[in-house]
Amino acid sequence: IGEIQRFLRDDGMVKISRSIRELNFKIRHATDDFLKKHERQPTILELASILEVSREEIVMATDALRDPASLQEQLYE
Amino acid sequence: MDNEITLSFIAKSENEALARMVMSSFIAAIDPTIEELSEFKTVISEAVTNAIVHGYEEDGVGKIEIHAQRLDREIVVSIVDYGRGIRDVSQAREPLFTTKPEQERSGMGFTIMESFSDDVEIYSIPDRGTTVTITKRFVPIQESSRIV
Amino acid sequence: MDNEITLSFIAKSENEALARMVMSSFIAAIDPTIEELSEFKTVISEAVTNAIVHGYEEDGVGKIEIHAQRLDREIVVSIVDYGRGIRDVSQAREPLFTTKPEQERSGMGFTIMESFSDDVEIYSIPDRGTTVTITKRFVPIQESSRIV
Ligand SMILES: Nc1ncnc2c1ncn2[C@@H]1O[C@H](COP(=O)(O)OP(=O)(O)O)[C@@H](O)[C@H]1O
Ligand SMILES: Nc1ncnc2c1ncn2[C@@H]1O[C@H](COP(=O)(O)OP(=O)(O)O)[C@@H](O)[C@H]1O
Ligand SMILES: [Mg+2]
Ligand SMILES: [Mg+2]
Repeated sequence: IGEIQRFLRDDGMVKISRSIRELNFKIRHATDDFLKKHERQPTILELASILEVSREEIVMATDALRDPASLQEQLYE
Repeated sequence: MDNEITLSFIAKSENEALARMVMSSFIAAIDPTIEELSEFKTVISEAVTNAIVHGYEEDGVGKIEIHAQRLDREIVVSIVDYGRGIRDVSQAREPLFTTKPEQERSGMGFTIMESFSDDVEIYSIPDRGTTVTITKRFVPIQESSRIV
Repeated sequence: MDNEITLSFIAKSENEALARMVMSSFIAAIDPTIEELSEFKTVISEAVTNAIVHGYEEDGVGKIEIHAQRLDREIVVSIVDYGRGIRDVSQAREPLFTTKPEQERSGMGFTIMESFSDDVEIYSIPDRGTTVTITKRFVPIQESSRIV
Protein backbone atom coordinates (compact mmCIF):
# COMPACT_ATOMS: atom_id res chain seq x y z
CA ILE A 1 0.00 0.00 0.00
CA GLY A 2 2.82 2.39 0.91
CA GLU A 3 4.23 2.03 -2.54
CA ILE A 4 0.92 2.78 -4.22
CA GLN A 5 0.47 5.87 -2.06
CA ARG A 6 3.90 7.14 -2.94
CA PHE A 7 3.19 6.57 -6.59
CA LEU A 8 -0.10 8.43 -6.30
CA ARG A 9 1.54 11.39 -4.62
CA ASP A 10 4.53 11.68 -6.89
CA ASP A 11 3.01 11.25 -10.28
CA GLY A 12 0.50 13.71 -11.68
CA MET A 13 -0.10 11.31 -14.52
CA VAL A 14 -1.86 8.76 -12.43
CA LYS A 15 -5.31 8.03 -13.72
CA ILE A 16 -8.04 9.44 -11.58
CA SER A 17 -9.82 6.10 -11.58
CA ARG A 18 -6.93 4.61 -9.67
CA SER A 19 -6.66 7.30 -7.00
CA ILE A 20 -10.39 7.07 -6.41
CA ARG A 21 -10.15 3.35 -5.80
CA GLU A 22 -7.43 4.02 -3.26
CA LEU A 23 -9.51 6.58 -1.38
CA ASN A 24 -12.46 4.24 -1.46
CA PHE A 25 -10.45 1.66 0.38
CA LYS A 26 -9.56 4.21 3.09
CA ILE A 27 -13.19 5.26 3.41
CA ARG A 28 -14.28 1.70 4.13
CA HIS A 29 -11.68 1.35 6.85
CA ALA A 30 -12.48 4.71 8.41
CA THR A 31 -16.20 3.85 8.37
CA ASP A 32 -15.58 0.57 10.18
CA ASP A 33 -13.44 2.28 12.81
CA PHE A 34 -16.01 5.02 13.29
CA LEU A 35 -18.83 2.49 13.65
CA LYS A 36 -16.92 0.65 16.37
CA LYS A 37 -16.15 3.85 18.25
CA HIS A 38 -19.45 5.72 17.94
CA GLU A 39 -21.98 2.99 17.14
CA ARG A 40 -23.35 4.92 14.22
CA GLN A 41 -22.48 5.68 10.60
CA PRO A 42 -20.16 8.64 10.00
CA THR A 43 -21.44 11.49 7.86
CA ILE A 44 -19.51 12.48 4.78
CA LEU A 45 -18.12 15.58 6.53
CA GLU A 46 -16.91 13.46 9.42
CA LEU A 47 -15.18 11.12 6.97
CA ALA A 48 -13.71 14.07 5.11
CA SER A 49 -12.15 15.43 8.29
CA ILE A 50 -10.87 12.01 9.41
CA LEU A 51 -9.22 11.35 6.06
CA GLU A 52 -8.21 14.98 5.50
CA VAL A 53 -9.81 15.23 2.08
CA SER A 54 -12.67 17.38 0.77
CA ARG A 55 -16.33 16.44 1.02
CA GLU A 56 -16.35 16.29 -2.78
CA GLU A 57 -13.61 13.71 -2.83
CA ILE A 58 -15.60 11.54 -0.43
CA VAL A 59 -18.69 11.79 -2.63
CA MET A 60 -16.70 11.03 -5.77
CA ALA A 61 -14.85 8.11 -4.25
CA THR A 62 -17.90 6.39 -2.77
CA ASP A 63 -19.51 6.52 -6.17
CA ALA A 64 -16.66 4.61 -7.75
CA LEU A 65 -17.99 1.42 -6.19
CA ARG A 66 -20.25 1.06 -9.17
CA ASP A 67 -18.68 1.79 -12.46
CA PRO A 68 -20.67 3.07 -15.42
CA ALA A 69 -20.12 -0.24 -17.21
CA SER A 70 -22.37 -2.09 -14.78
CA LEU A 71 -25.63 -0.85 -16.27
CA GLN A 72 -24.32 -1.60 -19.72
CA GLU A 73 -23.71 -5.16 -18.61
CA GLN A 74 -27.19 -5.42 -17.09
CA LEU A 75 -28.66 -4.15 -20.31
CA TYR A 76 -26.93 -6.45 -22.72
CA GLU A 77 -26.15 -9.54 -20.76
CA MET B 1 -36.34 26.78 -1.49
CA ASP B 2 -32.78 26.30 -0.24
CA ASN B 3 -31.47 25.03 -3.53
CA GLU B 4 -32.66 23.87 -6.91
CA ILE B 5 -31.09 22.33 -10.01
CA THR B 6 -32.11 20.95 -13.35
CA LEU B 7 -30.00 18.49 -15.28
CA SER B 8 -30.75 17.41 -18.81
CA PHE B 9 -28.86 14.62 -20.53
CA ILE B 10 -28.93 12.02 -23.27
CA ALA B 11 -30.64 8.79 -22.22
CA LYS B 12 -27.71 6.45 -22.31
CA SER B 13 -26.30 4.12 -19.73
CA GLU B 14 -23.05 6.07 -19.26
CA ASN B 15 -25.16 8.94 -17.91
CA GLU B 16 -26.79 6.92 -15.18
CA ALA B 17 -23.55 7.32 -13.20
CA LEU B 18 -23.50 11.01 -14.01
CA ALA B 19 -27.04 11.49 -12.71
CA ARG B 20 -26.14 9.65 -9.51
CA MET B 21 -23.11 11.86 -9.07
CA VAL B 22 -25.04 15.06 -9.63
CA MET B 23 -27.65 14.05 -7.08
CA SER B 24 -24.95 13.03 -4.60
CA SER B 25 -23.37 16.44 -4.90
CA PHE B 26 -26.75 18.07 -4.59
CA ILE B 27 -27.49 16.38 -1.26
CA ALA B 28 -23.94 16.86 0.06
CA ALA B 29 -25.13 20.07 1.75
CA ILE B 30 -27.33 17.91 3.99
CA ASP B 31 -24.23 16.00 5.13
CA PRO B 32 -25.72 12.51 4.93
CA THR B 33 -24.01 9.35 6.09
CA ILE B 34 -22.43 7.13 3.45
CA GLU B 35 -25.32 4.74 3.96
CA GLU B 36 -27.98 7.40 3.38
CA LEU B 37 -26.05 8.63 0.39
CA SER B 38 -25.85 5.16 -1.04
CA GLU B 39 -29.58 4.51 -0.52
CA PHE B 40 -30.42 7.78 -2.18
CA LYS B 41 -28.17 6.98 -5.11
CA THR B 42 -29.87 3.61 -5.49
CA VAL B 43 -33.24 5.36 -5.74
CA ILE B 44 -31.94 7.76 -8.41
CA SER B 45 -30.26 4.93 -10.21
CA GLU B 46 -33.47 2.84 -10.39
CA ALA B 47 -35.51 5.76 -11.69
CA VAL B 48 -32.95 6.81 -14.29
CA THR B 49 -32.36 3.24 -15.42
CA ASN B 50 -36.12 2.84 -15.92
CA ALA B 51 -36.22 5.96 -18.06
CA ILE B 52 -33.37 4.61 -20.20
CA VAL B 53 -34.39 0.97 -20.58
CA HIS B 54 -38.19 1.21 -20.46
CA GLY B 55 -38.83 4.81 -21.51
CA TYR B 56 -36.64 4.75 -24.58
CA GLU B 57 -35.59 1.09 -24.86
CA GLU B 58 -32.52 2.11 -26.82
CA ASP B 59 -29.40 3.99 -25.75
CA GLY B 60 -28.84 7.50 -27.00
CA VAL B 61 -32.20 8.25 -28.62
CA GLY B 62 -33.99 10.35 -26.00
CA LYS B 63 -33.50 13.00 -23.34
CA ILE B 64 -33.92 12.73 -19.59
CA GLU B 65 -34.41 15.64 -17.24
CA ILE B 66 -33.86 15.64 -13.52
CA HIS B 67 -35.28 18.45 -11.49
CA ALA B 68 -34.29 18.57 -7.82
CA GLN B 69 -35.23 20.87 -4.99
CA ARG B 70 -33.97 21.01 -1.45
CA LEU B 71 -35.72 22.62 1.48
CA ASP B 72 -33.78 22.16 4.69
CA ARG B 73 -33.36 18.36 4.99
CA GLU B 74 -36.04 17.38 2.47
CA ILE B 75 -35.28 16.58 -1.16
CA VAL B 76 -37.86 16.37 -3.94
CA VAL B 77 -36.53 14.98 -7.24
CA SER B 78 -38.41 14.47 -10.49
CA ILE B 79 -37.02 12.21 -13.19
CA VAL B 80 -38.66 12.98 -16.51
CA ASP B 81 -38.59 11.09 -19.81
CA TYR B 82 -40.50 11.60 -23.04
CA GLY B 83 -40.64 7.95 -23.93
CA ARG B 84 -43.30 5.25 -24.28
CA GLY B 85 -44.98 5.81 -20.90
CA ILE B 86 -46.70 3.35 -18.57
CA ARG B 87 -50.19 2.10 -19.37
CA ASP B 88 -51.03 0.70 -15.93
CA VAL B 89 -49.19 2.52 -13.18
CA SER B 90 -50.48 0.51 -10.22
CA GLN B 91 -49.48 -2.73 -11.92
CA ALA B 92 -46.02 -1.27 -12.64
CA ARG B 93 -45.60 -0.51 -8.93
CA GLU B 94 -46.26 -4.12 -7.91
CA PRO B 95 -43.23 -6.00 -6.60
CA LEU B 96 -41.78 -8.36 -9.23
CA PHE B 97 -43.87 -6.90 -12.06
CA THR B 98 -41.72 -6.32 -15.13
CA THR B 99 -42.35 -6.00 -18.85
CA LYS B 100 -38.78 -7.08 -19.57
CA PRO B 101 -38.26 -10.44 -17.88
CA GLU B 102 -35.99 -11.50 -20.75
CA GLN B 103 -33.43 -8.86 -19.75
CA GLU B 104 -33.11 -10.14 -16.22
CA ARG B 105 -34.92 -7.13 -14.81
CA SER B 106 -36.17 -7.97 -11.35
CA GLY B 107 -39.37 -5.94 -11.34
CA MET B 108 -38.25 -4.51 -7.99
CA GLY B 109 -37.30 -1.00 -9.12
CA PHE B 110 -40.37 0.83 -7.81
CA THR B 111 -40.38 -1.28 -4.64
CA ILE B 112 -36.77 -0.26 -3.97
CA MET B 113 -37.55 3.41 -4.66
CA GLU B 114 -40.47 3.25 -2.24
CA SER B 115 -38.56 1.55 0.54
CA PHE B 116 -35.59 3.95 0.38
CA SER B 117 -37.65 7.16 0.20
CA ASP B 118 -40.66 8.80 1.83
CA ASP B 119 -42.86 9.14 -1.23
CA VAL B 120 -42.87 8.03 -4.87
CA GLU B 121 -45.34 9.53 -7.33
CA ILE B 122 -45.68 8.32 -10.89
CA TYR B 123 -47.32 10.40 -13.56
CA SER B 124 -47.35 8.85 -17.01
CA ILE B 125 -49.06 9.23 -20.35
CA PRO B 126 -48.64 6.39 -22.87
CA ASP B 127 -46.40 7.39 -25.77
CA ARG B 128 -45.79 10.77 -24.16
CA GLY B 129 -43.57 9.95 -21.24
CA THR B 130 -43.19 9.43 -17.53
CA THR B 131 -42.40 11.63 -14.55
CA VAL B 132 -41.40 9.94 -11.30
CA THR B 133 -41.27 12.28 -8.30
CA ILE B 134 -39.44 11.11 -5.22
CA THR B 135 -39.49 12.78 -1.80
CA LYS B 136 -36.84 11.94 0.75
CA ARG B 137 -36.41 13.42 4.23
CA PHE B 138 -33.02 13.06 5.87
CA VAL B 139 -33.20 12.65 9.63
CA PRO B 140 -30.66 14.77 11.56
CA ILE B 141 -27.81 12.75 13.01
CA GLN B 142 -28.77 13.24 16.70
CA GLU B 143 -32.17 11.66 16.16
CA SER B 144 -30.83 8.73 14.18
CA SER B 145 -28.20 7.95 16.80
CA ARG B 146 -30.91 8.01 19.45
CA ILE B 147 -32.79 5.38 17.41
CA VAL B 148 -29.62 3.25 17.18
CA MET C 1 -21.42 14.05 -30.26
CA ASP C 2 -20.40 11.40 -27.78
CA ASN C 3 -22.20 13.01 -24.89
CA GLU C 4 -23.98 16.20 -23.92
CA ILE C 5 -25.46 17.65 -20.75
CA THR C 6 -27.06 20.83 -19.53
CA LEU C 7 -27.07 21.81 -15.89
CA SER C 8 -28.99 24.77 -14.57
CA PHE C 9 -28.63 26.01 -11.02
CA ILE C 10 -29.06 28.96 -8.69
CA ALA C 11 -26.09 31.33 -8.72
CA LYS C 12 -24.80 30.85 -5.22
CA SER C 13 -21.40 29.94 -3.95
CA GLU C 14 -22.49 26.53 -2.58
CA ASN C 15 -23.17 25.49 -6.18
CA GLU C 16 -19.70 26.24 -7.40
CA ALA C 17 -18.60 22.90 -5.86
CA LEU C 18 -21.61 21.21 -7.44
CA ALA C 19 -20.67 22.50 -10.88
CA ARG C 20 -17.11 21.31 -10.41
CA MET C 21 -18.27 17.81 -9.45
CA VAL C 22 -20.73 17.54 -12.30
CA MET C 23 -18.03 18.49 -14.77
CA SER C 24 -15.63 16.03 -13.16
CA SER C 25 -18.13 13.22 -13.64
CA PHE C 26 -18.81 14.40 -17.17
CA ILE C 27 -15.16 13.96 -18.15
CA ALA C 28 -14.82 10.66 -16.25
CA ALA C 29 -15.33 8.79 -19.54
CA ILE C 30 -12.04 10.32 -20.69
CA ASP C 31 -10.32 8.97 -17.57
CA PRO C 32 -8.04 11.99 -17.14
CA THR C 33 -4.99 12.11 -14.92
CA ILE C 34 -5.25 13.72 -11.49
CA GLU C 35 -3.44 16.75 -12.81
CA GLU C 36 -5.67 17.15 -15.85
CA LEU C 37 -8.78 16.79 -13.72
CA SER C 38 -7.58 19.33 -11.23
CA GLU C 39 -6.73 21.82 -13.99
CA PHE C 40 -10.09 21.31 -15.59
CA LYS C 41 -11.89 21.82 -12.29
CA THR C 42 -9.94 25.03 -11.75
CA VAL C 43 -11.10 26.32 -15.13
CA ILE C 44 -14.75 25.51 -14.34
CA SER C 45 -14.41 26.99 -10.91
CA GLU C 46 -13.03 30.31 -12.22
CA ALA C 47 -15.78 30.64 -14.82
CA VAL C 48 -18.62 29.76 -12.42
CA THR C 49 -17.23 32.01 -9.69
CA ASN C 50 -17.11 34.88 -12.18
CA ALA C 51 -20.75 34.30 -13.08
CA ILE C 52 -21.72 34.35 -9.40
CA VAL C 53 -19.62 37.26 -8.15
CA HIS C 54 -19.43 39.49 -11.23
CA GLY C 55 -22.50 38.40 -13.19
CA TYR C 56 -24.96 38.67 -10.32
CA GLU C 57 -22.91 40.23 -7.51
CA GLU C 58 -25.27 38.73 -4.95
CA ASP C 59 -25.82 35.10 -3.95
CA GLY C 60 -29.06 33.40 -4.88
CA VAL C 61 -30.60 35.96 -7.24
CA GLY C 62 -29.82 34.54 -10.67
CA LYS C 63 -29.47 31.35 -12.67
CA ILE C 64 -26.41 29.82 -14.25
CA GLU C 65 -26.43 27.26 -17.03
CA ILE C 66 -23.63 24.97 -17.98
CA HIS C 67 -23.79 23.26 -21.30
CA ALA C 68 -21.15 20.63 -21.97
CA GLN C 69 -20.39 18.47 -24.96
CA ARG C 70 -17.84 15.73 -25.41
CA LEU C 71 -16.53 14.44 -28.69
CA ASP C 72 -13.91 11.76 -28.16
CA ARG C 73 -11.27 13.49 -25.97
CA GLU C 74 -12.41 17.04 -26.57
CA ILE C 75 -14.71 18.91 -24.21
CA VAL C 76 -16.53 22.13 -25.02
CA VAL C 77 -18.23 23.79 -22.04
CA SER C 78 -20.28 26.97 -22.01
CA ILE C 79 -20.98 28.77 -18.74
CA VAL C 80 -23.92 31.11 -19.17
CA ASP C 81 -25.25 33.84 -16.90
CA TYR C 82 -27.94 36.45 -17.42
CA GLY C 83 -26.28 39.08 -15.29
CA ARG C 84 -24.66 42.46 -15.80
CA GLY C 85 -22.32 41.47 -18.63
CA ILE C 86 -18.86 42.74 -19.54
CA ARG C 87 -18.46 46.11 -21.25
CA ASP C 88 -14.89 45.65 -22.46
CA VAL C 89 -14.05 42.00 -23.05
CA SER C 90 -10.43 42.43 -24.10
CA GLN C 91 -9.73 44.51 -21.01
CA ALA C 92 -11.41 41.83 -18.85
CA ARG C 93 -9.08 39.22 -20.31
CA GLU C 94 -5.95 41.14 -19.32
CA PRO C 95 -3.90 39.57 -16.53
CA LEU C 96 -4.49 41.35 -13.20
CA PHE C 97 -7.48 43.33 -14.48
CA THR C 98 -10.34 43.22 -12.01
CA THR C 99 -13.34 45.39 -11.26
CA LYS C 100 -13.43 44.09 -7.69
CA PRO C 101 -10.01 44.76 -6.17
CA GLU C 102 -11.68 45.39 -2.79
CA GLN C 103 -12.79 41.73 -2.65
CA GLU C 104 -9.27 40.45 -3.01
CA ARG C 105 -9.96 39.17 -6.49
CA SER C 106 -6.70 38.65 -8.30
CA GLY C 107 -7.79 39.55 -11.80
CA MET C 108 -6.21 36.29 -12.96
CA GLY C 109 -9.38 34.28 -13.66
CA PHE C 110 -9.38 34.53 -17.45
CA THR C 111 -5.60 34.08 -17.56
CA ILE C 112 -5.94 30.85 -15.59
CA MET C 113 -8.78 29.64 -17.83
CA GLU C 114 -6.65 30.33 -20.91
CA SER C 115 -3.55 28.62 -19.62
CA PHE C 116 -5.39 25.44 -18.53
CA SER C 117 -7.48 25.03 -21.67
CA ASP C 118 -7.12 25.18 -25.45
CA ASP C 119 -9.55 27.99 -26.16
CA VAL C 120 -11.61 30.52 -24.19
CA GLU C 121 -14.30 32.52 -25.94
CA ILE C 122 -16.23 35.30 -24.23
CA TYR C 123 -19.51 36.55 -25.56
CA SER C 124 -21.15 39.24 -23.49
CA ILE C 125 -23.86 41.86 -23.75
CA PRO C 126 -23.98 44.52 -21.00
CA ASP C 127 -26.99 44.03 -18.72
CA ARG C 128 -27.96 40.87 -20.62
CA GLY C 129 -25.32 38.41 -19.56
CA THR C 130 -22.18 36.54 -20.40
CA THR C 131 -21.34 33.24 -22.06
CA VAL C 132 -17.84 31.85 -21.63
CA THR C 133 -17.04 28.89 -23.88
CA ILE C 134 -14.05 26.77 -23.03
CA THR C 135 -12.51 24.08 -25.21
CA LYS C 136 -10.19 21.53 -23.71
CA ARG C 137 -8.52 18.62 -25.47
CA PHE C 138 -7.26 15.79 -23.30
CA VAL C 139 -4.12 14.23 -24.70
CA PRO C 140 -4.03 10.43 -24.51
CA ILE C 141 -1.72 9.21 -21.75
CA GLN C 142 0.94 7.76 -24.08
CA GLU C 143 1.47 11.11 -25.77
CA SER C 144 1.65 13.12 -22.59
CA SER C 145 4.28 10.80 -21.14
CA ARG C 146 6.37 11.41 -24.23
CA ILE C 147 6.21 15.15 -23.55
CA VAL C 148 7.12 14.71 -19.87
N1 LIG D 1 -39.80 5.42 -17.26
C1 LIG D 1 -40.57 4.37 -17.65
N2 LIG D 1 -41.13 4.34 -18.88
C2 LIG D 1 -41.89 3.30 -19.28
N3 LIG D 1 -42.16 2.23 -18.51
C3 LIG D 1 -41.65 2.19 -17.27
C4 LIG D 1 -40.82 3.25 -16.77
N4 LIG D 1 -40.47 2.94 -15.51
C5 LIG D 1 -41.03 1.75 -15.23
N5 LIG D 1 -41.75 1.28 -16.28
C6 LIG D 1 -42.54 0.03 -16.33
O1 LIG D 1 -42.73 -0.41 -14.99
C7 LIG D 1 -42.23 -1.75 -14.84
C8 LIG D 1 -41.72 -1.97 -13.45
O2 LIG D 1 -40.58 -1.17 -13.19
P1 LIG D 1 -39.53 -1.64 -12.10
O3 LIG D 1 -40.27 -1.84 -10.82
O4 LIG D 1 -38.41 -0.67 -12.07
O5 LIG D 1 -39.05 -3.06 -12.60
P2 LIG D 1 -38.05 -3.44 -13.80
O6 LIG D 1 -37.34 -2.19 -14.24
O7 LIG D 1 -37.12 -4.44 -13.20
O8 LIG D 1 -38.90 -3.99 -14.92
C9 LIG D 1 -41.22 -1.92 -15.95
O9 LIG D 1 -41.02 -3.25 -16.31
C10 LIG D 1 -41.83 -1.08 -17.07
O10 LIG D 1 -42.83 -1.80 -17.76
N1 LIG E 1 -19.58 36.47 -15.83
C1 LIG E 1 -19.17 37.75 -15.71
N2 LIG E 1 -20.07 38.76 -15.66
C2 LIG E 1 -19.66 40.04 -15.55
N3 LIG E 1 -18.37 40.42 -15.50
C3 LIG E 1 -17.42 39.47 -15.56
C4 LIG E 1 -17.77 38.09 -15.65
N4 LIG E 1 -16.63 37.38 -15.69
C5 LIG E 1 -15.62 38.26 -15.61
N5 LIG E 1 -16.08 39.52 -15.54
C6 LIG E 1 -15.26 40.76 -15.49
O1 LIG E 1 -13.94 40.46 -15.91
C7 LIG E 1 -13.00 40.82 -14.88
C8 LIG E 1 -11.82 39.89 -14.91
O2 LIG E 1 -12.22 38.57 -14.53
P1 LIG E 1 -11.12 37.61 -13.89
O3 LIG E 1 -9.96 37.52 -14.84
O4 LIG E 1 -11.77 36.32 -13.54
O5 LIG E 1 -10.63 38.37 -12.58
P2 LIG E 1 -11.37 38.56 -11.17
O6 LIG E 1 -12.54 37.60 -11.11
O7 LIG E 1 -10.33 38.22 -10.17
O8 LIG E 1 -11.82 39.98 -11.12
C9 LIG E 1 -13.81 40.82 -13.60
O9 LIG E 1 -13.23 41.66 -12.61
C10 LIG E 1 -15.15 41.35 -14.07
O10 LIG E 1 -15.17 42.73 -14.20
MG1 LIG F 1 -36.47 -0.81 -12.99
MG1 LIG G 1 -12.52 35.63 -11.64
